[in-house]
Amino acid sequence: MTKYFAAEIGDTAKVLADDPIWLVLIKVVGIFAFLVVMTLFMINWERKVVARMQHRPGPNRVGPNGWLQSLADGLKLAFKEDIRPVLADKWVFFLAPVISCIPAFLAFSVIPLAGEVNMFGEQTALQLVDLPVGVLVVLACSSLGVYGIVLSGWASGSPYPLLGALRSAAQVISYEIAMGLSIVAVIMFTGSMSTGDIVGAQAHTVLGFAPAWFGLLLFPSFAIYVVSMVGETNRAPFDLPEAESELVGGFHTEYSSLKFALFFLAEYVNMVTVSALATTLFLGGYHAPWSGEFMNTGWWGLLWFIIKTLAFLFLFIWLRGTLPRLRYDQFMKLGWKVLVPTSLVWIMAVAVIRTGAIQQLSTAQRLIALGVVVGLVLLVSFLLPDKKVQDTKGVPLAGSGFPVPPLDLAVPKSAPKRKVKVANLPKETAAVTTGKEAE
Amino acid sequence: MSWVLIALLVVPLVGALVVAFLRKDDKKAKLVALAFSLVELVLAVLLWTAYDPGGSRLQLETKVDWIPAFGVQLAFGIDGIALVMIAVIALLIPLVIGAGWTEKLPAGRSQGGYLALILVQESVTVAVFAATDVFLFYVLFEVMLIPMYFLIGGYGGARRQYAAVKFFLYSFLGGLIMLASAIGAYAMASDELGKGTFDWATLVTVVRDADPTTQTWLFLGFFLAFAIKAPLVPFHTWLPDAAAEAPIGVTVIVVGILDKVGTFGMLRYLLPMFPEASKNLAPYILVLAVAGVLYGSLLATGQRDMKRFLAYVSIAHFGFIALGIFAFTSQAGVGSVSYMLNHSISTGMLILVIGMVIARGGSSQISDYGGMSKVAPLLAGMLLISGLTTLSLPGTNSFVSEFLVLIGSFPTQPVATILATVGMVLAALYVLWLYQRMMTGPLRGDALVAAAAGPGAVGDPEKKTAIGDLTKREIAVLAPLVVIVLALGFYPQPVLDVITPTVGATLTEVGVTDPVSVQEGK
Amino acid sequence: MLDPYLPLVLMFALAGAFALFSVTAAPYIGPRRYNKAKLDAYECGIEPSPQPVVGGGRMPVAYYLTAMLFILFDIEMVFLYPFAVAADKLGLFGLVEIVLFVATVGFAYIYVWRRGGLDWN
Amino acid sequence: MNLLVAQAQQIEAPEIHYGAIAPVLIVLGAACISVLLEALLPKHQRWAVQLVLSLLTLVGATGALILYAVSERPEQGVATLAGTVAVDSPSLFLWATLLVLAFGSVLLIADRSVEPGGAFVAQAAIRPGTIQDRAQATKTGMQTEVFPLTLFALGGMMTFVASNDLLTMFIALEVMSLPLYLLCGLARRRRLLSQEAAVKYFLLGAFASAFFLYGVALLYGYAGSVKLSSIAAAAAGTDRSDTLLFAGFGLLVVGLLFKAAVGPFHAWTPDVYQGAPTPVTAFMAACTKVAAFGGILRVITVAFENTQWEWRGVLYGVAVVSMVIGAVLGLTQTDVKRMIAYSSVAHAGFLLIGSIALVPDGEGVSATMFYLLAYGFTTIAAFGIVSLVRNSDGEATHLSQWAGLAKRSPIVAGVFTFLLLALAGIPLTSGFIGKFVVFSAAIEAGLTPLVVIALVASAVAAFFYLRVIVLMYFSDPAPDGPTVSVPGAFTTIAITLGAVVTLVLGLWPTFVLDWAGTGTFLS
Amino acid sequence: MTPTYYLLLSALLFSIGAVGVLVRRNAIVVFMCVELMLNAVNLTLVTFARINGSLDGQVMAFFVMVVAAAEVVVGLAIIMSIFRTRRSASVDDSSLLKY
Repeated sequence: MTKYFAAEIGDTAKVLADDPIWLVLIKVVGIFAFLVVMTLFMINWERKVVARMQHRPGPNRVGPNGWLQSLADGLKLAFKEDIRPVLADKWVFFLAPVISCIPAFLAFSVIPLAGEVNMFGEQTALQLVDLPVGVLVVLACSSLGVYGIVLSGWASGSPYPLLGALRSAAQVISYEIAMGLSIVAVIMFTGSMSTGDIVGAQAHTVLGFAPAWFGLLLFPSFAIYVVSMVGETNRAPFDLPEAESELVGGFHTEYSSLKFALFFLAEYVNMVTVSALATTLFLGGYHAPWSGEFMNTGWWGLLWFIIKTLAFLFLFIWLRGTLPRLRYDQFMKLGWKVLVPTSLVWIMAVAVIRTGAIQQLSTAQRLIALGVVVGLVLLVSFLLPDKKVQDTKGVPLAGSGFPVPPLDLAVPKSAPKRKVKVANLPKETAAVTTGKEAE
Repeated sequence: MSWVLIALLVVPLVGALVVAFLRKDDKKAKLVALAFSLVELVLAVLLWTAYDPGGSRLQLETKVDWIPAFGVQLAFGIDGIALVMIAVIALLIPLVIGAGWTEKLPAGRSQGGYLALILVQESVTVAVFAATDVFLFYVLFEVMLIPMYFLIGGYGGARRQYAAVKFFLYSFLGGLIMLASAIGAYAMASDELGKGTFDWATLVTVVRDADPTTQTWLFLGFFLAFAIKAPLVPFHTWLPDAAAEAPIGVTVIVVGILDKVGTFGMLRYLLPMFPEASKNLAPYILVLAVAGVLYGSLLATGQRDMKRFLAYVSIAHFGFIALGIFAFTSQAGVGSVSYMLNHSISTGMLILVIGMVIARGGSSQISDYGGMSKVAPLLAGMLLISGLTTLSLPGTNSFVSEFLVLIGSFPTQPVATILATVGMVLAALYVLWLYQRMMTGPLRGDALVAAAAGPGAVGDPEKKTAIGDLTKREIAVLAPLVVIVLALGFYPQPVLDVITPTVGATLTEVGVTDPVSVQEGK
Repeated sequence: MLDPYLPLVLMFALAGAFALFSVTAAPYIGPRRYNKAKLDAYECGIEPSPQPVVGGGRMPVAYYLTAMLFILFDIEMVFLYPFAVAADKLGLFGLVEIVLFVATVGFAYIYVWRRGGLDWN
Repeated sequence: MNLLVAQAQQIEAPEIHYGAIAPVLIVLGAACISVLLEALLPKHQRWAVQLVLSLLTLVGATGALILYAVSERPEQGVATLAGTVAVDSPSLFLWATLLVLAFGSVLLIADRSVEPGGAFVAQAAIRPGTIQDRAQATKTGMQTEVFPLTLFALGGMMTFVASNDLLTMFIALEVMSLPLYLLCGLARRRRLLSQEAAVKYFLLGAFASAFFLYGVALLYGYAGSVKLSSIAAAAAGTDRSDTLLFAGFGLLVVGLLFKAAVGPFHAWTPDVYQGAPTPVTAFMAACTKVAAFGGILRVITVAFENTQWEWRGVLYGVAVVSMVIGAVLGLTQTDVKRMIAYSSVAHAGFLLIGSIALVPDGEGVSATMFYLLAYGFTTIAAFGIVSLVRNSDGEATHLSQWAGLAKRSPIVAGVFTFLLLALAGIPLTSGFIGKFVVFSAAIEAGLTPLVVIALVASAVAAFFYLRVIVLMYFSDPAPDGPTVSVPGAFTTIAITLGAVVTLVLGLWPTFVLDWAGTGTFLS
Repeated sequence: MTPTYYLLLSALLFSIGAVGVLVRRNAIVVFMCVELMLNAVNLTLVTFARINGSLDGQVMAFFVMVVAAAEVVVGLAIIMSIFRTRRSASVDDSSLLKY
């Protein structure tokens, strides 16, 4: 292992490499605590900010100025009845909250909270690990989190959770594409996927005053990331999986007590994580907005980091307070037809520009390369007007026969599955046997 | 003069093409087919005159490259044996066409198709005898099956499908095994000469010196094909079915001509190419040959169906031929070859006559006939003549051959010869018994009784008019055969002159010297 | 020198222990007053529509379509990341390759778009 | 990842011989364009445009191939794309074969005269048996995606036969298989059967590619590289564990044999041949076989020639099993498509004989390639004929329905008879020459007993071909038997092409034989 | 940790997948078993990459992932189509095609 990575190990990773085990343990517990506290804080903050936006006081009873409200809610949840529906799949129902919770915490491990600090006499960085594939860890964890959602809906044995889980899964994976693509440009500039290296690459300033944050340099990527991070975390205005008005509670309809609390926790931890990742990737991480030593070393980094992260978290709240929920088709359209193609074109453009800059290409070569990209853009923009071609000759694909709740609320006497069998099978058998007889 | 040989191949094909377009008009088709077959006969006569008995081993050769990658040529040429066989084909085909003039084909079949297939068969069969390239020989050997397959399967009797497939598969399998041997020989040649070839003359020189084991295996490959074709006894079961189900004209071709490819192959390929193996394995083959003679004769005696009877008679005769070939004396060899010719003529005649009988009585069961000489004396006479030549009565053509085989084989294979002689006795038995049952005694069979009772006696006018003595057409068909039977019976020399040098050359290639010096031709 | 992945394992263990503890403890901490209505699937109070034993049977095809699209684009990303890391060193060759690659995926994307694979109704 | 960066510094742009790989590039490029067209054209124009594009592509690729072959081709062939693709004489021969066979297949696929609207369903997404399905049965549209799918499959096949390392081979294998899986499920008639065939083909195909891949992995472990030449070089040294080598070889070969429908790995063949739309069956039977055996030949010759004494016995046995299964089970079939499927299993056995006949001067290779070419044309024409015999339910494939066909349609029966004779290996057909060259190569390689078994197997196999001929000619037609459609121009061309090539190669095989024998694999 | 263990593990996984394909009847489960086999191969490839000290194996694993994904897409499409028709994904129910 040593030999393997020694040559390429990043600065932060080098610092972290000689952490003693007790320090690692402290960091693990610290990060865990940080995330839980952030969750409790976020819930309260969210309620207060939204209340302020709606000209009402918000929670103000429990604790000083109502700031312990979420802790009280959490404790209350623990003493609520734990229900498992009879139709649920026992073990999957049981494990789904766990599956959803673990990756949420895990993803945060690679986020750099601050640069080099001295903890209890050990020189270390305020970051749990700095892996060469750090960004991938975050993406992987967010993908794994989807399993918790899908399995919870599937295992509940109930229609609303199932639909909620499907929507949620579809949503998360759709926006994960956009999110993943938006990161590519950053990696291209850094030449590394280590979060430490990425933050390091944003440490200087450009043009004398502006911080070299990728959020400015690669603004389209940044914008796409921000949009998709909201979609990825199922937050308003993209909170379709939990849309109370449509799906009751979405995938966690059947969950109660601490299991429900775990989903809640996972959601807020995920919010914190994506915000922190946004900070890391696009806003220079723990660096102050200026270069130099002043307020820019050691524990100061933590301050900048938290400020930036909170800014993103505020954005989440702000969005929730101001924007109405999208329709599902609008939402998917935004993801697949706007974010993904824009990302692809942008990445290609970045690749061309960067390669041009590095290779010192001749003008002709640059023009050709640019031409290719422009051609691609044109192709996409010309060929893709979302003109719905009405296939008049086609056959309508309706009447799927899937188990959706009946419109007239009449409860069918027998199971739809059996009914279908009785109604359709003879016909099919007939079709089959005629085929058979013909042979 | 080598164009004659090529013309012999091409003319029937052209004829077949023309006839195939005359499917609508049966009459015209028959006339055209007959015309082409007569042209073929004329060409065969020309070929005979062009052949020089004292000349080289292969004559009138034509060679064109076909697949140079494998040294395969379109190579044709004849020796005495091939000449005789080609001649007999050319002779029999017009007779077959003539004999089948009024034959009824199965519903929905036209004379045009039938005759076209017969002409194709004629061309391919001539080519098989004329091929001097082993690959080409194999190709034709297999291609020969296709028209015959359709002739049996399309125009035959009730179980024609079974018979056709059985015939095809037997021969095809044999051919494939032969192909393996041929490839083996080819591989040997390409080792020896640096470049592979299938040229017969070249292969002979290469393969004859192969080590005994290889030679034995290669020999067995070829032998199996020929043994199936000729039919030797354990491989014969396709023949009775094919003969019984095929229409009469086709039976003539199968029994009279196709089978000869087997014995021809033994002489042309087995002996010169694998002399050592031939000699080593000869005792076993002789066992098969004698078994064939006895088995064929016995079963012929017991047959109730005339066509199956013919098949078993042929099996017996092929036993004789094989005996002559593997006795390794020039007398026996010459006898065998002339037997091949005479068997074609005499059995061909017998089949044609029986065909005429069946055409009248509508049945091929012997028991359906009796006392026929009263109604059709001429027909009865013809049956007697053809029967007598089949049993090799002195004075008929077969006698010369059979006699030569027996006296030629005796010095080397006395036991086999004596056993085979039993076959002669049985032949007399079954032929005469057949004649007796059908032609003499009281009238039997509805049709015959009706015919004897005079016109209008029985309700079925069609059958009644059919019964009668030979028509002029039938006489015209049989007359040449009678002439040939008698002519060759008394003066076989022209044929023997042609055969003897080739047989001698073959035996020289085997490296056998005669125990008794009977070099008639030289 | 610790294995760089060890902290991750520790984090996993902590989070896992916490989550497992929560789900295991939940039934014991809270009250247990079950009745049939509580244990039925929740459908806003009406009697639940019968469901297959586990998992709600089949899902609308559109979701499968989305899943397939996701897989394809995810795989595209799998290739874009190594390229991005090595983009500077790969130079022009890498650029041409990646443009071709994206173009190929783009064709499929256009196809799916035009065929309504991205529409949600 | 960082290690990748380290290695990336050594990466240099590989040299690409565009001339050499132009045919593949044309086919794959056209496939992409075809997808675009599918996206952008209105429905009523698609069929015509796609067809023209596909045919132009095939012609263009063939043109590029000829141009390269006659002008700049080096004697030994070139390895291009960083040595992953070898363009040598066998590659060129197999490419040409694939292109021409694909031409015939595309014509069959495009045909809309025999079945109104073509053999493909208008919208595969509609469930069989529903109202919509009944409605679409009367429509004449077809799923024009079959054209790009065919082109992709063809591109995969072409890459497969030329791939010089196992990873490329694996990718090519999938590129050629995945479209085929889909194509199998698109039949217009008997859609359940067709879908079932697709599922079976897919599951077993994926299973087999997993085996192939595991073999690749083990060989990678053995040789440290998946280049065929490296494996050969590694096998030449003796210090490594042979377990990996032979386990890898075995698994690899299982995957390949599956694709080639050989011997005990043929389980999918009859089902898929029967269930798939007939034009696709033709395409599969002809082109997949060419591709799979092209791959087998290259792998065996380039990577495993040195170790042939270790594995030869196994493949020997496989060939025997394949021939026996094909010949014997073929006897019991009552469906003409299944029958041809079993015949293809038997033929796969014959081809395997040629593949393992490693004669020093490469005759086994050229013989097998010739056989592939001959077999491909015959099969395409045969399936073309099968698609013509129809009743109201679609194709009448049950043998009893073929009774007396010669009376209804003597020409169709005649051509089919000829093709069956070619499959049986009767002289004057290409099938015979193919068998001949393969068997001579095998005998020279010392496989005489195998050849004898093969000959017996071909005799047995001949029986079931004959049975069809017997049925067509000598049986009385069933009263409500099928009719023989008058084929449109496309099917006619395809059948004629197949039949004429079968005849011409039976009479004058020299040109193709010479061409097949011009060179050996680049190693 | 000896790489051999990884090889053994991957062989085991591969075998489990192979047996699963042979004994399971649900098309989707069979399909998942195939995916398991592919992933076992990936493990083998990566292990050998480690043993051989070259990156080829890892790159190959990438390609295998791509192929597996493509297979998933195609396979799901096919299985879905028959699944919707027959309301069952059992391979045994697909029995129109028999000897």
